[in-house]
Parts: sequence; C-alpha cells; structure tokens
Amino acid sequence: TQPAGTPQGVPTTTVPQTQAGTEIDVLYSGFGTMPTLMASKQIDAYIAWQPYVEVAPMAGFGKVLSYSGDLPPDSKWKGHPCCVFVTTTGMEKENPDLVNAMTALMMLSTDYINTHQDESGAIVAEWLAGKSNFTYGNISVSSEQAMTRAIYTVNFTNTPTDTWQNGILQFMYAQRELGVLNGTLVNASDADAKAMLFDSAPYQNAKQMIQNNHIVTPPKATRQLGFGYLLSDHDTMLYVAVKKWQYFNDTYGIALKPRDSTQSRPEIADLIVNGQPVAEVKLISAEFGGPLMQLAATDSIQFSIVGNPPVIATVDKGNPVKIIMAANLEGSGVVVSADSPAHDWPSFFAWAKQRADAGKPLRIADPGKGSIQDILLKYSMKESNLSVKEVNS
Amino acid sequence: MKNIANLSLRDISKTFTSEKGEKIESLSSISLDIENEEFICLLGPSGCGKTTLLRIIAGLDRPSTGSINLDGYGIDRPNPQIVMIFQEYSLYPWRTVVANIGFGLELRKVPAQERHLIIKKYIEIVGLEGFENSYPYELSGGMRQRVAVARALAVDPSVLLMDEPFGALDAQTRNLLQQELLKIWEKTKKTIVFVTHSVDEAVYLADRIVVLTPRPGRICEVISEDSPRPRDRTSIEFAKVRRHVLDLINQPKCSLP
Amino acid sequence: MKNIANLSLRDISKTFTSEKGEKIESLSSISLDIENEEFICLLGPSGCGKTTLLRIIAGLDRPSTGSINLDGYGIDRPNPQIVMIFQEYSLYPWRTVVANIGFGLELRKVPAQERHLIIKKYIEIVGLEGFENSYPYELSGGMRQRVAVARALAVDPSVLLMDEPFGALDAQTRNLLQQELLKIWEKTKKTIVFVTHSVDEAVYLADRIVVLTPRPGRICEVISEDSPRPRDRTSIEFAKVRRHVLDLINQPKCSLP
Amino acid sequence: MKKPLYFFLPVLILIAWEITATFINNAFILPRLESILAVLLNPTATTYTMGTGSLIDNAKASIIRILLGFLLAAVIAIPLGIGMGRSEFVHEFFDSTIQILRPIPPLAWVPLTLAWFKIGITSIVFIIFIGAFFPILLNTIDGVRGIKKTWAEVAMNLGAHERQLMGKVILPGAAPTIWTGLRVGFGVAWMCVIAAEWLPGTTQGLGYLILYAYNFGQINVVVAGMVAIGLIGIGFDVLFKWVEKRWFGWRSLER
Amino acid sequence: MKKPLYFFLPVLILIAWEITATFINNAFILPRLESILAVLLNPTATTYTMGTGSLIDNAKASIIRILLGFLLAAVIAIPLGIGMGRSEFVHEFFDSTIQILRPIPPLAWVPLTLAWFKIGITSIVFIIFIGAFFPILLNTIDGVRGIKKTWAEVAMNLGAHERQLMGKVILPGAAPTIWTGLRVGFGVAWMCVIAAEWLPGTTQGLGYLILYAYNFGQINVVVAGMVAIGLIGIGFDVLFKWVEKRWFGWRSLER
Ligand SMILES: Nc1ncnc2c1ncn2[C@@H]1O[C@H](COP(=O)(O)OP(=O)(O)OP(=O)(O)O)[C@@H](O)[C@H]1O
Ligand SMILES: Nc1ncnc2c1ncn2[C@@H]1O[C@H](COP(=O)(O)OP(=O)(O)OP(=O)(O)O)[C@@H](O)[C@H]1O
Ligand SMILES: [Mg+2]
Ligand SMILES: [Mg+2]
Repeated sequence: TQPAGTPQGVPTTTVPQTQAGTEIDVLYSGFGTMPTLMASKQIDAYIAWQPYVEVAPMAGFGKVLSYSGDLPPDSKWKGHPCCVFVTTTGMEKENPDLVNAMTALMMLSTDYINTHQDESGAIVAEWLAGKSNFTYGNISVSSEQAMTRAIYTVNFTNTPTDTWQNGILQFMYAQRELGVLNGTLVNASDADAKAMLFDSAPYQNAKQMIQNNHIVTPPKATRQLGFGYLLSDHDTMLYVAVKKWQYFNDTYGIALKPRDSTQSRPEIADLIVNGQPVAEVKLISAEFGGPLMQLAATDSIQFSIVGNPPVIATVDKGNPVKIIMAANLEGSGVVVSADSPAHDWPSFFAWAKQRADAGKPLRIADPGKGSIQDILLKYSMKESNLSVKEVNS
Repeated sequence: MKNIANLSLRDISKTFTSEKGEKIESLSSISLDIENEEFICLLGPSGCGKTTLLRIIAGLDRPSTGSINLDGYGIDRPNPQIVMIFQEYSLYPWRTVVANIGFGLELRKVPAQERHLIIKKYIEIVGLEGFENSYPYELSGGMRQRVAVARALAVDPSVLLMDEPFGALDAQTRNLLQQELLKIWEKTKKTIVFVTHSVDEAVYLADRIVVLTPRPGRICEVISEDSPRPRDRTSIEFAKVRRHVLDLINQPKCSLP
Repeated sequence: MKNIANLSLRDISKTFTSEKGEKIESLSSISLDIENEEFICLLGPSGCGKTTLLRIIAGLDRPSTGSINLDGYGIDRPNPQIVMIFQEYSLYPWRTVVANIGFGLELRKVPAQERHLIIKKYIEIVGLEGFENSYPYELSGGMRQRVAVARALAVDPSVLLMDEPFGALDAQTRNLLQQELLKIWEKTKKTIVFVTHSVDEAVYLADRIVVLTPRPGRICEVISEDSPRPRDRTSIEFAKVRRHVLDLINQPKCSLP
Repeated sequence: MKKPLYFFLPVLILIAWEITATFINNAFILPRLESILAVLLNPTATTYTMGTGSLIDNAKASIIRILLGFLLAAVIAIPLGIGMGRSEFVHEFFDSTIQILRPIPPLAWVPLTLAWFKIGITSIVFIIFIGAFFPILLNTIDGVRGIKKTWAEVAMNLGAHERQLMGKVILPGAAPTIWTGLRVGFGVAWMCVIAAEWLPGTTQGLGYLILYAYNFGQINVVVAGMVAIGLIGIGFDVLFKWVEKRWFGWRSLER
Repeated sequence: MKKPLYFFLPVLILIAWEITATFINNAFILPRLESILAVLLNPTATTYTMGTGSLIDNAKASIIRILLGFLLAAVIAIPLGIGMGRSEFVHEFFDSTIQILRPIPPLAWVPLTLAWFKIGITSIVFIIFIGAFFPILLNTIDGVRGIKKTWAEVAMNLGAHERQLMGKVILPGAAPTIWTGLRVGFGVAWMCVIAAEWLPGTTQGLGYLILYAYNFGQINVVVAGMVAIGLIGIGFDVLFKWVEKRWFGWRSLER
C-alpha cells in the first residue's frame, strides 16, 4: 500500500524491500569517510555530491561510474533538483527588497559560473581548500584541477520551473515513506505542499530587476543577517558572488563584499547595492543541512543554500522557510573502486549480479538515509530490479 | 575578669543517636566546679566521654541535659574565652608554623604588626625558634603539638581544654612538654582541663584529678593533689598518690559502668 | 627447634638516603644476643630507629652493615619464623576478624578445617568471641590490636616482633592486654622483641630492657629484670626498677645522640 | 526516595520549560513537553523514531555497544594499570605514550578507526574503548599505588609469594579505587556513544537517533534521546554505587 | 627527562608505524610519517590546512575557546560545588538535576545549544562548558566534604564567622581536590573540542581541522591534528601538575 499523498506512478523509493533480484547493500556514511572506506576496500562504490566524486579518480582509488543525471532509468533523473536557495518568510516581510536583491545577486552569479567555468572552479578550490593540494600518499592532486572538473558536471540553473517543483515533491513523497514527516506536509495535496514550500516571487522580481538593468536599493537592514551554506560545489554561486564582488559591483551595482579578503572562506560580508552598504551578512558553513534549517527556524540565518530534503522536513514542522529557486541541478555522482570491472550501468549490473551470486553483494555508501543521494540511489537500484539492503553493524 | 575563669558544670549528660537509631548514652549527670586558674586532669577509660565533655564545654556540642556557666554566663556556642586543643593536633597543613599560630589572631583581626609580636612570643615560649616557616609535615609529632598549644595560647583565652595532647609522644618528649606546659600555665595562669590516659601524667600535672567511670561517663572520684611543683616522679609521695589512683581505677566502683 | 629461637644481631647499622639525597643514620652498630623464649623490651626516644631495627630483624629491610642470625642462619628476607606486629595494626579492612586471623594460614595453604580450629583457638586466647564476623572498622582500637596479635600467633612463629602495640590504648585496656600477652607468651613460649615508649610497660613485661640512644640509635644500656611475674606495679621493687630506668633515660649517656 | 526536595528543581525546570515553550512556540528552540513525552512514554512505538526501530531498540543497541567497549577497556586497562602501579619499569615504559594519547578526543579517532578496524561493531567498540580506557587505567594505577605499604609488608612478613600478594592484598586493596575508575570510565563511555554511532554502517542507537533526528529537524526526538541517555546513565551509576557500597563499604567506614 | 625508557615505546611505535605505512602504502589507512611531520614541522604554513589558516592559528583558536568554556565552568561549578558540599539542603536541591544532565554527551547538546545561543563563540563555549562542568563540580563537592571536621571546629572554636570559615578553612582545605577537578575538567574540555567545533559557522580550530581534513581524505592532516591536540594536552597537564605540586604539595606530604 502506498502512503497517502503518493501520486500514481511514483514508485516506493526509499523503504528497502525484500524482493527477488540481485541484492546490493547500502551503507550510510559521512561523505568524509567514503574515500577512506573505498581506499581500504570496505566499499565497492559510493554516491556523493561534488567535489567528493571528482576527487576519486584524481586520488586514484576510484573512477566515476555515472553522474547523477545519468542514473537509471534512462533520463528519469536528468536535471533532478538538488540544492535550493531559501529565505525565511520573516525576512520577506521585513525587507522584501533585500530578499529580491540577494536573489538577483545569486542569479547573476549563476550566470557568471556558466560563462566562466574554469575561473569558477578556481574560486571553489580557494573557498574549499585554500587552493592547497590534496595529498593522497604519493599522489598530490591540485584542488583547482579537481574543482574545475567538478564544475562541468553540475548543472547551475535557478529557474523554478514546474518540472523542477514536481521533482522536489518526489523527495517529499520519499520522506513521507521514511516517516520523517509528521506535520503539515504529511497529508497535504500537491498544490498545498507547493504553496507551503515555494515562493517564487523574489525570483520573478529579481529577474525583472536584472532585465531592467537596475537593482532596487533596499532599506538598510537593522541587524546582522546570516547566510548558511554547505561546503560543496553546489554552493558555488555564493562563493563566486563573494570572491568576484568587485565584478558584480562594477557591472550590476550589487555585491557581497568580504570584510577580510585574505580569508579563503570569508566569514563576514557586506551586501552593497548601488554603492550603499545595506546589510552585514555572516556566512555560516555547516556539515549538513539540518543545523542550517534549525538556525533558520530560530532566525539566526535568513538565507541559505541547502539540500532540499532538510527544507522539506523543516517546512513540515511549520518552520517559516520558503524555497525561492534552485541553486543547482544534478551535481552528484556514483564512484566505483578503481579495480571495479564496471564502466557503465550494464557492466555495473553484471558486476552486482556476479558479486551477489558469489555471496558478497556490492556495498555502496551513501551520505545518509533520506538524503538526495540516498533517494536517487535507492530509486534507481529498485528500478533496475536490484534489491537494496541496509548495512547495520 | 580577663584570664581567669570560674567554670561550673551542672548535671551535664549527653546521649547520641547512632546511624542505626540506637541511643548511646555518653555522659551521665556530670557536675563539677572548676576554680579560676585551676589545673584539672580528666582520667577515664576509652569511650567514657572525655572528648564529649570537652566539646560540650567548648560549646561545640550541646549537652542533652544540664548547663555550663563561665563566670556566670551560660555557654551554648563556641566562646572565644574557651579554647580547645584537639586530640589530633589538627594544624592547617597549608599554613606555616607562624601562620598556624597566628590563625586565631587573624580571625580576631589583630593588626599584622601586633600579631607578629604575639606569635614571636609564643614561638619562644614553646621553643620553636628556627621553625617559623616550616610546614606541619616537616615537624615531628611533639613539635606539632607545641604549635597547637601556641595557637591556642596566642588568643589568650581564660580556659584551655586539652584533649590527651601528649598521647602519641615518647617518654622523653612527653616529660619535656609536661614541664613546659606547667611553666606556661604558671606564667599565664589559665584554667586548664586536661584529658589523659596516663595516671603518671595526671599525678604530675593536676591540682585535682577527676576519675570517670566507663560509658556512660560519671564522676567516680575527685582526687586533690596539692604537693608543690615541680613534682618528683621518683619520690615516695608521688608513688603513693599514683598507687591510690591506680587502685581507684581498678576498683569496681570506677571500672564498671 | 620449633618455637624457640636464638636471635643474634651483630653490629647492625642502617643509613637511609632521604629524597633530597641527605644521609640519615638511623641505627649505629647494634649488637645483641637474644635467648630462646626471652622477652626483650626496646625503649628509646622517637626516631631513634626502633621500628627500623624490628624491620631489619623481620627481613623487610636490609641493614647497611652487620648481620642477623636466627639459630645460625642469616636473615636477609622475610622469614616465616619471624612475624612482626606493626605499629599501626594494619589489619585488612576488607576481611572479617576470622579472615584476618586466618590470613597467614591461608598463605601457607593450611586446609580450611584445620585453619578454622586454629582460628577458633586464638580467638579464644585473645578474647574476641562474638566478634568473629565483624570487620575491623567495627572494632575498638584495643580489639583491633588483639586481632593483629592473633593473626601473628596463628602462624606459630618462633620470634614475635611487636612495635609499640599498645601505644594508643587507655590505661585499663593496656593493662589488660599486657596481662594477656604475658599469659600467651607463657603458654606458647615465643621469643618476643617488644618496642614501647612506656617505662612502666617495659618494667612490667621484660626479661631484659634495652635502652637506645636518640638517633642514630645505639644501645645505651641493657637492664635485666628477673622478678617473678605477674609483677606488682605498686610494689617498692617495681618502683625501684622504674626509677632506675627513668634515671637512665634522662642521663646524658642515654639522652644525647 | 523520601526526600521531596529531590524533585523540586526538576519539576521547576519542567514547568519553566513548558511555559517558555508555549510562549516561544517554536519547536526548534524548545519543543513542547508533550511532544517529548510522547516519544519517551511510547518507548516501544516506532512512530517517532524515523525507521530506526523503537526507542527501546535504539537504547538496547547503544547499551550493548557501550558494554562491549567498556568491558574491553576494563580487561586491558586493569592488568596494565596493575603492572604500571607495581613496577616503575612498566610505568616508565608506557607512561609517555599514554600521556600523549589521553587528551585525543574519541571523535578524532574515527578516521584511523575506520581504516584499521573496518566498518562494523569493532570500530564502534573501539571508539567507546578509547573513551573508557584512560579513566580505568589511571584509577587502577592510583589504586595499586595507594595500597598501604604495611598491608603488603604484613603479607610478605607472613610469607606470601608474589601471586598471593597480588590476589590477596593488591587486588582487594585497590578494588575500591579501581571500581571508581570503572564507574567514571562507564560514564565517559556513555559520552562517546554519539561519536561512536556517527560511524558509517550505523542505523540504530540513541546517538545515531539524535543525529539523524536532528537532520530532519525533530528536536523533540533529540531531547527525548538526551533524556533517555541521562536516565540510563543514572541507572548504571546507581548500580555502580550500589555495588560500591555493598562490596567496598569498608573503605569509607575505615578509620 | 633523564629516563630513556620514556622514549622507548613512542619511538618503537613510530618505527612500526613507518614500516607498516611503507608496506601498506595507502595514505588512507596509514599516512607516512613524513607526510604527518610535514604538517607538524611547518606549523605556520598554510599549505596543508585547506584554508583554515596555519596549524598554529588553528591551535590558538581552539585553546582560546577551551579556556573560555573551562573558565566559565570553573566560575559556576566551584561556588555551586561549595554550596552543595556545605549544605545538605543545597545538595538535595540540585543533585537530581545534575545526575540526569551529567551522562548526556556534549555532542548531544548541539541542537539545543544552537537554538539557544545561536551561532558564534557562545555556543562553542557552551559545549566545552558542558564537558568541563561536571568534573569540576563533583570534585568541589568532594573536596568540601572531605575537609577534616576538626579543621572547621578549630576555627569555630577560635571564633571564626561563616565567611572566615569559608575563606580561611573550607577553600584552602578543599583547594587540592578542586584543583584536581580543574585538571580533569580541562582534559574533558579538550576532548569536547571536536564536538564544539563541529558547530555551524566554525572555520578554524584543531577539531574543525580534523573533521574538515577528513572530509577531503587528508589523513595525514588528521593525524597531525591529533598529535597537536595530544601535545597541547600534555603541556597543560604538566602545567596543572606543576601548580599542584607547588601550591598543594602539603596534601601529598601530609602525614
Ligand atoms: N557524634 C557521635 N555520634 C554517636 N556516638 C558518639 C559520637 N561522638 C561520640 N560518640 C560515642 O560517645 C562515647 C564517648 O566518646 P568520646 O569520644 O567522648 O570518648 P573518649 O572518652 O574521648 O574516648 P577516647 O579516650 O578513646 O578518646 C563513645 O562511645 C562514642 O562512640
Ligand atoms: N624509609 C626511610 N627513608 C628515610 N628515612 C627513614 C626511613 N625510615 C626511617 N627513617 C628515618 O630513620 C629514623 C628512625 O626511624 P624509626 O621509624 O625506626 O624510628 P622509631 O624509633 O621507630 O620512632 P617512633 O618511636 O616515632 O616510632 C627516623 O629519623 C626516620 O626519619
Ligand atoms: Mg577522646
Ligand atoms: Mg616506630
């Protein structure tokens, strides 16, 4: 039986079921542990977001089997939603122009990424790794090279299209099945859910302002604002906005200027519109999305780039957070160990079958139950007639 | 009134309740009048309530019945005029000899200069010159006891309660300290109540020896001894008194509860 | 050979090195022959090395010079024939009276049944019937001392070393235990070396009293006392010996290092 | 519990919590008591625990891991501590290494643990082991060194061999201090449960539940998990203290 | 350090480490000593620390946080402990609450901490505070209760007021035990550094560096961070012990 609210045709995606078919084992693991686990031969594959995909071939312990847009079934996950740009309803009421301006800056930044991919890669490398090299034993990998390659595998698009919104609902259905929803979203119709989750107005306003070539100067914020983000390529639009502040300031009259430009991860920036400093913005990184959403709930941050599942979970609890637009699409990938015989999906399935028959099912790590990558993985495995089992030690 | 005291105990008794709720009668109707400048020795078997009695006099414990008066005033809390020297010397291990002796003066906010003079005087009296800045752990048992005595004397109380102060010392040191105590007593003229297990010591020191019975401690006998000091331990007279007391404590009257 | 011992100390001296590296000479050329079944009392000021001497005899410490022989055999490690009763009673607080007394027997793997008989016997001798299953903390000081004595006796050593065992007791209990010790000694005929601070006690107990000088301890004088036991503490004879010893320990010969 | 005062502050806190929670009305800052109690009072329900099994299942999983890590720590730390306490040589040999390893947080061991012990119960147990090991070791050394010298001497004097000395004097004499070490070590083991259950391959346990619930914004479950840890912690502490009083009562009663 | 034996085991471990590392040849399992030393011996370089500042910057950030949390814990725990040690009433009032809060891991406090104290130094300090608080409190209670009864009675007998009793007897008498509590508390504070620096908004600190480096598989940096924590931990421990010996030497020398 399907949970309430699951539309026809959407398969059960998350709850592993015992079914006939090749068994594969899923292991929940922090993204940081995945390379260690693979290098020490404890897992055969993992699914993670960038740059943790790109690092594998460079460090030599793994190879990229597939980026997330190419997960089976065919083209089902092309352009799947991933991280989103959110604000709080309180902020929208308090200073709508500021929300519009910030949204505009993020959109302009996204445009810049798409036209300056190599430079954006370098910016990500500086932000995440201080441009230093990654050392894996004798191999030293340039972070810049890794990040640049990663940039090309992420789809930087903001537009809040219907398809995209429906895509996000898929993740909401998945959470219903997981049982992590127990608030307003449990029984909501799709339309109600969308009303609760999305607010595209700032996007439309920002788009208008960009077309008019004029960003409206918002009233000066009365307090320090917070901008939460994750340490991932998915948040490139923030990094670029900050690091290229001069360019945006000169070209569009809007900028997020870091207080201390020597910091590779600036902590405080000023939002400047048309030469006017309008807000002091604290940039807050986190390991994962849950804490960021809690910070939004307590009004400690007003903007965030974050994966969509924590946003869904938090809206369900009545938290006044709204998704404005996408931060990126796709951007994750499946890595298999360097000595794996798999090089595409058919050979992967053959490998899985061979291993399952030998009584040693493939073991795939994902970053946690209910995460984007977890849902993608389980859905596509199930669609491919594999049965997924959780590893519990 | 200073330095002399007339201490009167009226019908003191004390009953403790143990953890298990049993009643332990420790002292039973003790009545005793102690004259000014008198030297009293308390003699009695272990557990008969000697410490308890001193604590009551010091105002550290309340009697179950009865009352104590010092110069006509009732005692029901520690009184600066009555200072006790405890069975274990209980010096403060983190204070030097000087700081231990000056402790009571510090409490009474005696100015530093005056304090130093007083401390110096008592260091001389108890013969601890050269050990002013030593810590208690650097001293032998006898020296520690002298610090405790000096600490008590320094605040110049009128009554000094001493709970078996020389119990742990060897014969020689003990003799020495007894002589010193008598000298100090003669110089400063305190009223002293002195607990001891040693008949010898009691006979050597006391104006009056109070013999207690086993628990619950009652007064069995009071023996006056007015031979002049210093007394000769090897004299026939001394041996006679000693024999009398020894006989007494072995008599059923004093050795049965 | 059992139960009797001829203990001979030849030119024993002992020097400790303190933490700061100073040399402390604790004992200096002690020579003494102790007969079988003899009762020796060691008398000397605090710190003169009495405990050190007993420890050397027990084989717990090695002398810096000199040697000890028991029946002609050298002693350089603990010897089951020589049992020491320590200054602090050092019972095992986690063992009951019975288990403490049986400790040495347990070590020697005496079968349980035989052990129980022996324990029972010594509990009777030291008068602890009714306290078999008490723990040390439930006993008074005197009772604990008796347990320590019984523990030592239970293994039936030929030499018993007792380090000021009655120091902390009141006069009555002390007298009682002295009498009991003599009875046990007469019954079991051990060689006993007994340390005390009390001249009285020494005169009451000993065959010979060995008076030591202050540190470094040397033998100052050995006094034989062969009056029959039990001795009367109030007798003239007793007073004379007592006076002799008291005089001795105050003489420069014995009171100066 | 005859003492009503014991309940005063907790009840006060609960009342203050509920009033503030009602007032603030934000489950992310202060979830309502009802929502927390709902989790705690239905410990066998799976409604609130997001597919991790019931609260009891989670607690059971954690307790088993902690007991394993704790026992392993005890089994290694006690003999080592006895050796270090008895022999200056053994002490010098191990001391420097122990001093440098001691301040390293259990969480910091996660990377090496995973590489060395692989995914599975071994790694989890190792992290807990790290936490429990040092308090037990240090207390054992302390206990052995704190043995009254005369206790050992009496035994030697009565003819004890080294093995008898160990079994009949050193061990029983040091037991109370060692036990305190075990009690403290168990407490620290509990405190490592989150670090341990943060390891890959974990899908159950109170520590896991707290982190997982946090990621989905279920603060009431987080708090319920904390309370469960607190209560179980108290439970074990009471047990340890009870044994202490029963078996090692002699220490506090002594002198 | 005149004792060569101190260095024996650490050197042995290092040699074994290097041999195994060369043999395994997998930096994820055992990074080579050279790669670890490269990080440790260039504490001012920013080459290895992935934009977190130099190793020294990270250490400084952690030490400041730990000191703040630790001092806060001391400032609250010592007076509370004195109160609980002196008064049965105060003890009963707080005891139950403290018993239940004590076993809760500092990491478990993260969700509530973030909600209550927001992002910033306050939250970080609070997590460290939680870790350091209980050892200090329990030792203070213990120390105050362990005061010899006669010490207080001598003072009362000589006419001390309650305030004099506190300042001249209770505090100095309990000081050595309180100091031990501070030493242990500081150790636990160190152990919480990872949990504390796991909080959002942190961009520096040894705990942060370890986690962050781990995310990028820089195991050599992880191990270097662990060693740095170990060495700094030893440093502070030596400091605490030195003060203990100097100021509170009387306790071990007593009797
Ligand atoms: N606080 C107390 N609670 C219960 N019983 C007590 C307490 N203080 C003393 N006692 C009991 O009262 C009796 C008398 O004790 P006290 O210490 O006064 O004896 P004492 O004559 O000083 O003995 P000693 O010569 O051994 O010092 C003892 O039996 C003791 O157990
Ligand atoms: N292990 C040791 N290290 C250094 N000095 C020691 C040691 N043991 C004893 N001494 C010193 O040797 C001297 C003799 O000590 P011992 O304990 O034998 O004296 P004692 O005659 O038994 O004294 P008391 O009557 O006080 O028991 C003392 O000065 C003591 O400080
Ligand atoms: Mg007494
Ligand atoms: Mg001695």
